[in-house]
Amino acid sequence: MIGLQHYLTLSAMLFVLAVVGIVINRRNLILLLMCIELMLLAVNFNFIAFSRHLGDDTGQVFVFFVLTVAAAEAAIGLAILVVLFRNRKSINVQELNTMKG
Amino acid sequence: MTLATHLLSALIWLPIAGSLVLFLIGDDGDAASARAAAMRWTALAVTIVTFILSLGLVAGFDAGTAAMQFVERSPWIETVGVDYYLGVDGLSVPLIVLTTLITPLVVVAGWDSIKLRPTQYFSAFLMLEGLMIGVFSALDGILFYVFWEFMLVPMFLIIGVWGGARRIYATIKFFLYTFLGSVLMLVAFIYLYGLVGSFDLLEFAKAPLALGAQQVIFLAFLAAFAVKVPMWPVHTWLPDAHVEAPTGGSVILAAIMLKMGGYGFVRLSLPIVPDGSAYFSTMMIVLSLIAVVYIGLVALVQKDMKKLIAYSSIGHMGFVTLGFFLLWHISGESGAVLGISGAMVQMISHGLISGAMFLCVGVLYDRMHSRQIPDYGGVANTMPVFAAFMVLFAMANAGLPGTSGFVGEFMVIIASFKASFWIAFFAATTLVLGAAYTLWMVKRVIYGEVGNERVAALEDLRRREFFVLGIFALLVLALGVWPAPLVDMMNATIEQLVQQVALGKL
Amino acid sequence: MLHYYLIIVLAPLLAAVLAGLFGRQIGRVGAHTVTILGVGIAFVLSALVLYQLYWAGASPENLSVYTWAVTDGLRMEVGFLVDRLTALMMVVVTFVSLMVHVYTIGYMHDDPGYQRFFSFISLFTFAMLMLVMSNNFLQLFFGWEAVGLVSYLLIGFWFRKESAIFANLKAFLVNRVGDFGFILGISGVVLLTNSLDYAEVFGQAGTMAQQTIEVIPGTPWNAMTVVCILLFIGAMGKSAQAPLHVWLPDSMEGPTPISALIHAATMVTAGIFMVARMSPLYEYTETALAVVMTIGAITAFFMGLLGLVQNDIKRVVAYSTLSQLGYMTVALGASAYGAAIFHLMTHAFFKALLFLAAGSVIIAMHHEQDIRKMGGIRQYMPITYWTSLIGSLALIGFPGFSGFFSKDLLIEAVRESHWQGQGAVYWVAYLSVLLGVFVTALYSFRMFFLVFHGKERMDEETRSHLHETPWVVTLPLIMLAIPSVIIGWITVQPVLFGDFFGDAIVVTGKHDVLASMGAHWHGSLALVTHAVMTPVFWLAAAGVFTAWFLYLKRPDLPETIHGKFKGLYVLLDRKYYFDDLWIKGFAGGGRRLGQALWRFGDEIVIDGFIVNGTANSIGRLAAILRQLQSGYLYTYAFAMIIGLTMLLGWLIWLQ
Amino acid sequence: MELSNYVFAAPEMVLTGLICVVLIADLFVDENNRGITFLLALASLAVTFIVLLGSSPPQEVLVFSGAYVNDPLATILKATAIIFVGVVFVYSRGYLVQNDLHKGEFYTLGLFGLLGMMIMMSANSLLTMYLGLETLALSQYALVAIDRNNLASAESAMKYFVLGAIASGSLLYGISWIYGVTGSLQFDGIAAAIAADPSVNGVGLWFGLAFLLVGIAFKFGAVPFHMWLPDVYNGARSPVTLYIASAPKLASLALTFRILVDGLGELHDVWDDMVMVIAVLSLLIGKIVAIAQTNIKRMLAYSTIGHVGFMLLCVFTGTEQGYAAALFYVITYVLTAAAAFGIVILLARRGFEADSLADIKGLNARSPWFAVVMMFVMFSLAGIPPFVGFFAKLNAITAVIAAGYPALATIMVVASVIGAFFYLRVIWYMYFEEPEDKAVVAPDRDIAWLLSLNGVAVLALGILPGWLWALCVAVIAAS
Amino acid sequence: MAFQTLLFYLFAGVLMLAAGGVVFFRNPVHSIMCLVLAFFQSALLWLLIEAEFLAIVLVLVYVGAVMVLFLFVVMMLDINIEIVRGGMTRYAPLAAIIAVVMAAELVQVIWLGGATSSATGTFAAYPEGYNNTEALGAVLYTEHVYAFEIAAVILLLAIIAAITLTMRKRPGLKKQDIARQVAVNARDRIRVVKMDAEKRS
Repeated sequence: MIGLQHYLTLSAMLFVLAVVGIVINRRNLILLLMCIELMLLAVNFNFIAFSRHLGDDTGQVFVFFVLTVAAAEAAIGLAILVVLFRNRKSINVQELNTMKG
Repeated sequence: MTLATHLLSALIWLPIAGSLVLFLIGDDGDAASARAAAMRWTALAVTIVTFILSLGLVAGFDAGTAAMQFVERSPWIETVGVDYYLGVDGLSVPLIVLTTLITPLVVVAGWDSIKLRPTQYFSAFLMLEGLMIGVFSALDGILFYVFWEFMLVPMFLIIGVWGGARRIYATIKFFLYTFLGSVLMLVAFIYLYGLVGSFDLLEFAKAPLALGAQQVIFLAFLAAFAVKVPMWPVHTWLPDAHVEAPTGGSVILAAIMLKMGGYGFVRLSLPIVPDGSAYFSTMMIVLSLIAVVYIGLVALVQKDMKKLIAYSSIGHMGFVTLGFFLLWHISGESGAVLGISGAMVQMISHGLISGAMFLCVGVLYDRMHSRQIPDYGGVANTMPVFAAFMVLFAMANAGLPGTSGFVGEFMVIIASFKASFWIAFFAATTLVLGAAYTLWMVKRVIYGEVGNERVAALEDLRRREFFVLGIFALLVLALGVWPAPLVDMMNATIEQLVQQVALGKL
Repeated sequence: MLHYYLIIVLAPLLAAVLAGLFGRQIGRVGAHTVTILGVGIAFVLSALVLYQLYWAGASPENLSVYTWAVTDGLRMEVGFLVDRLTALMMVVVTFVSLMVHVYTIGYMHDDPGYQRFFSFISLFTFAMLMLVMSNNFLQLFFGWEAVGLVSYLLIGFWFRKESAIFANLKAFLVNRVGDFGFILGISGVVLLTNSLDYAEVFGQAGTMAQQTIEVIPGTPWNAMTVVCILLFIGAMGKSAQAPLHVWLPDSMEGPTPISALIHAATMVTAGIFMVARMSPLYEYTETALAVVMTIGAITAFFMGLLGLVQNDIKRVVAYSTLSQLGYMTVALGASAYGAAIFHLMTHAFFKALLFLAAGSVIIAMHHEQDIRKMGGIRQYMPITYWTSLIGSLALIGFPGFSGFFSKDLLIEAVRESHWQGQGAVYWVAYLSVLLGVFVTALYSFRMFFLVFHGKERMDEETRSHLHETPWVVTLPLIMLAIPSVIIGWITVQPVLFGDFFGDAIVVTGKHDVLASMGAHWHGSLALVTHAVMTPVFWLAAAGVFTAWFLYLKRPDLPETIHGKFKGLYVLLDRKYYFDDLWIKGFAGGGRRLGQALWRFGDEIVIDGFIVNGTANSIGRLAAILRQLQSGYLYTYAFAMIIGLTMLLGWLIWLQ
Repeated sequence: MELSNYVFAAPEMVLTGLICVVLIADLFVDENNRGITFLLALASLAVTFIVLLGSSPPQEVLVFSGAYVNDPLATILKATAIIFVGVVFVYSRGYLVQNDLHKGEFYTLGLFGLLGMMIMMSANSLLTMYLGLETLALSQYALVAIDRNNLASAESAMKYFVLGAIASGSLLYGISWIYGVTGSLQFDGIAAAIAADPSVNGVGLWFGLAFLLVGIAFKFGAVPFHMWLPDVYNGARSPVTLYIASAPKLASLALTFRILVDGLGELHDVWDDMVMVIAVLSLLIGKIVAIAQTNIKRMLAYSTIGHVGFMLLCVFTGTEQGYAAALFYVITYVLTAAAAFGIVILLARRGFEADSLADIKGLNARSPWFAVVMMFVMFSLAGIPPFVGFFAKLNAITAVIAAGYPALATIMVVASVIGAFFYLRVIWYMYFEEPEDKAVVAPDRDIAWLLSLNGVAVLALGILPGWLWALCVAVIAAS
Repeated sequence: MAFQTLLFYLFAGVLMLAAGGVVFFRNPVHSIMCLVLAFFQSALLWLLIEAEFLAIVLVLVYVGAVMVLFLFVVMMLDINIEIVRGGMTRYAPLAAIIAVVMAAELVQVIWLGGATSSATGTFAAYPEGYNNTEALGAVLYTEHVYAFEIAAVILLLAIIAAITLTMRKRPGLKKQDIARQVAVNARDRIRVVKMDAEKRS
């Protein structure tokens, strides 16, 4: 019987995967943004699962807002990405270390 | 709002106000300009007025009682229970007068030897004076701490801006050393505040404390005061600071700032944590004796005059701490008071002597821009008058009877013999060591054939320098020939202190 | 009388201040007039005081001048205790000082530091008077150190001379070593009596003797013994007893009048005076007396020996001073305080005389001091010759001269002091004083002959100018010669056996050797006539003869003797290596230790390791930690994730 | 939906409206008189301020069905935030003009950020809190990158964005758990749920708590979630750094108070240890690594981390005294930091970011007065009396000791001694060294006056801290 | 309900694979495609538990808008795949460990929390005639109106920010200013020059 735990576990796995993706990825920044999207997806899973479990719609409303904000975030993130690319014809994570120490 | 009732405030804020005025007006970067001269005169006027006011303190002081006098109290930060609380007793008054007395002389000493931003220089000293008087008269923990801590700032600048080659190392070392010490004191204050509910130092002294707490608090205080005094082994900032500081800075540092450590011991450590002090008294005595012997030997081999005097200062302050902590080792009915008053006298007299010694070095430095003993020799040939002063102060530094240097040492040695033969034995080595390093320096600097053509070219004291050193000489002799007034002023307070401490809190 | 005393003390001080601070204004004549006036007044009044006390039978006075400080029930005062002992010292001091003042006019005639010199010696007179007139330990210590200061200043008077400024530093420091003990002694007194006042302290002497001090924990020592020995250490410093004697010979670097005044007549006797003054305490502790006696004996004999190998005219006299001081100390040890003081007095006169005579010779020789470069001076300087002859005879104790009475009776007293037991101390003391007589005679006349007789070894140029010195020089010689001759005759009776000192000196029962000697005392004349029977006389004679034989009859012998006893000679020449002990041993050792403590203790351990070490390690830590801030996004993210994981783990597994 | 909602939420509403006005107005002004936008921005701030004072009830009021709380805490934080955003604008203008960055967007985004802060300050539900946080964060990302031709800015913006996204991701994850466990998003609801059923207070709740802490710590810039801070401070143009370094700290404090105290106050003895560890780490790492810095902005960034440690330790105590101390600390810190960055901006010139330590050498010779101001600031940050920083630390330490952690207090003071070193180094450079560039410091009158006022306030508030402290205590008591 | 269970595992499996693809594919375009797939799977999973509205929104907003935006950017920046080629950071192993630890923690909480744990439970079916969209809509504009307004602000903010950062005025770009063209009058264009008809003699 599929229950709350299955959904939570699913979201947990997604979350961990997203985290791993952020940490180990040496490739382009876009991938980071996508991992973040994954993370938010995991969150949404949680919310919906809990909301359904509690029989309380607030959780789903929250998801609605998360989606909104995520969209905005993505927009700004990509904008910054573009700016960065214009400044240094690359979006390689490894070249992103002019400031350190 | 009469002067009589607010004398202490006047003493504190007059110099500070003067300092602000000087700073805000500033000078045009030209030490010779009329504007700079006007600033100098202002500074001198302020300090002299302060001195005259402080005489009022002496005049109005009732030596018969141990109670606080000239008390001023008004709430400052009600929400935290911090008051603007001033008052003096027999321990503070002499130190305050010492301060107000030394500062004008320092101003005169720096009169035209300071070329760089003179006005800021004098401004810093005025600030310093006010703050030091504040420390000696504050009876509220936070007020005390504010003066105590902020005092570092002008001195930091004085050493850093007008200092010698390694001034930055020296001044930062000085600042951090002392800062580290005093923050621990602050923690202790706050802890006590938790018990008492106010920062009133006198309340602290009344608060009951378990031995464990007392020990910890004592150590916290020790961190602050031992560094200031300074006691071995936390003394190493002093030689550097002294060597790098400008003459005036060294004088203030040696003459007054070091005294704050001693003052802290009698004002805070002994009354607030008597049993803690008792517990650590043996350690304190040992450290003091190490300071006397070890530092004496170290002073012997110094090549730099200022460093030598700095080390001798550490040695002499060793006597002060020794005198303070004999109390618990004296079986007989009398002796404790002798030790403490001896230590107090030692503080005052060391203030005068070390100040004078540093001024002497300053006189030479202004002419030859060297503090190295080997650069000199046979100065007496070209500067007989100076030589006379130098020898006098050297003798005073060696504790010759008839000079103030003797009084404190004599009392402390006698008291320490009452405690134990060996304490007295090691304490008395200062007779030999003190004479050795001081007079050996005199021999190499003052006596002998003219060392080199630069020495041959030296000119003797100018009137200004003669005036300053003369005043010091008179005071040193006067205090040596007749210390009674000073001693009487402190007796009542010290006796009361000793009773209170002997009683303990357990 | 207080006013008298104040004048006595302050007149020289005032003179000193005037001559010192206003030397330029009042000029040379002014300087010496003022000071001589001051000391003169002091002398006259002292004489008056002595007269009052002895002949007019006034009673001793104990006056307080002012309270120096009072704290913890301890009164520290300045005051005068004037009894016959004091008065005697006052007269001696002021008289010799006066003579020296006069003499100085001539001696320092063309010295730039003329005024300074007069100021110093007057200051010295003041200090010495404070010392002897004191009625408490504080003031005693004041005078004690003050004379030390002045001697420091005067030895280093010619501060261009490296040797001089070395000598004065040495003198002061060695004295300080003595004072180190002295102040401990005073502290001990305060510990036991809680008072500094002679009267009170002596009053409690009995109880003091009952108490004990544990210098070494667990072994209680008699408090009185400890205190007295500590005080005596002070005396050893001032009175140059071995091993603290090393400063005295070097102090001859100072001008001769100083040698006469300070390092022969007065200051060096301060120690003797002090012990005599403390007799009420010493009487309670035979141990301390034994120590005193031994030290004195050693000094008396061995320092005399050193006199034999010296060639500097003043150093010869200096060593004789050392040995004479040894004599006095021995007498103290034998509780023959009277004898000690008596010898002190006579010695003051003839030793001052000898010094001034030597000085006179030095002047004539244009400041040449090596006796090997002298000889046959007698016909050029008759007065000096005769006066120094008198001095020498007095020194060796030739019957009839002042030295004879004092020394002869002193030795007698030592011999009588059986209470010391027939033990080693007794014999060491007795033999050394006895043999000391021979040695004294030998070196005194060795010098005498080498200087005044024999062939003239000085160069032609010097000899051509050789002539008697001016009256300001010779007058004091004569003035001092007179007492050197007669003082013994007239004073031996009262001083030694006539209870001159009264209560000033306390001697208890069996210690009182003088009393026992007094039993068979038949007056000065009898003593002189009996002298021929005593070994003392013959030893002295032998000494003189030996000197004559070696240095006039067979001047070649000394060399061969040196050759024979090389080792002994070197030993004597190196002064038993005491200087090396002090200078190389203690001074050098102290410096090396200081260097080590500074370089290692302060600079390496405390500053380098602890202070800057901490600072640097924090700095290094910072440098390391900042590496974490790699600049790479994934590092940052990783840090966050680790943090998150930690928090989770903590919550889930630790809570 | 009744009107009272909008009455109590008036400040946010008004500000939103005014932002739109500024936006539109900005379209019609050209490069040369951007001053108008600037003035409009200031004006809207003023208006908002007045409205705020007008619409602040003495005790707490919940509106928007519990999503919005209006209480004294919110009011004082908002007031301070508004003031300092204004200060930032004033300090920044000259610099922006000099560096061709004087766009209307700077102000607009600044105002949006302020709106975000205000939303956070009076958020009473996790939802509102999250949205406010995002508003603030997004506008900050944009602000950091506002200099489009500057690589460093873009890079730091990217880092800030990614890390910020991760942080808010984990915050959300935590929120979801809290919601799932307690079934409520409102702080009072959460507290009630926990109080009602002890079994709720279990691993699940703590699990959410941990994720929330990550979000909070990140906002504050506490170790180990501080990595973004130095790079962003360093990479952003000075005015932006000033903006980020000042007002948002107030919002972070609001975030902390609302979530940890209002919401999860019951769990104090669960989160206090974690907060303590985070705080002590921040304290030490911040103070120590700052020593190794040669760039003022970077150094101040690390010093910020250190101060954050102090604030969190105040929160850690869990006592009202501690909360008041934290409030006092953050307010005074913002005051001081504003002055510090103000000086950095002041010294910068066209195309020259005066942010390396060498650039302040001999400032005393160039401009004694501003040297003094900087000295005040540095001593205040170092905690030397009688500057305000000292009393902030004093209150913090007092609270910690009162809560029974004297050892912790010792760590705090020792850390501040270590920190003193690099503040002293700034003073040493200003006073003991000779200037490298002799260029005279000639700022516009407005910034000169405001900066002087700011510096004097650092001293004055230190001499008379009583009223502010009393205010903080009262506010905490009333909220 | 075995069928649902089957579907759940199917969708979940695909979802995880897609997510893994997002992380591990080298070509960003492939990653994006995987992400799209992942979103679709999620939508399906949400449908399984009757959250239709959000499922739809996810597909519309995300797949429809955000993902397209991603693709657009990727294309626009035409990133050279070769440059960004390259494996994992040197943290990879450590990261793996961390991942394992974190997963362990999550499982600990979710599965081993015990019966009291709030993570256990099932989804009660909605009552008859329940409309997810309607329900959400009902609260969205009443209870959560404040949040809704903020969301609006955020979107506005995002627009402004994006424009600020990316919009560039190219210098030297020739533009037509109608207002000025209209406002022009003859005098500005032609000047009538008066000349003598013939030469003066």
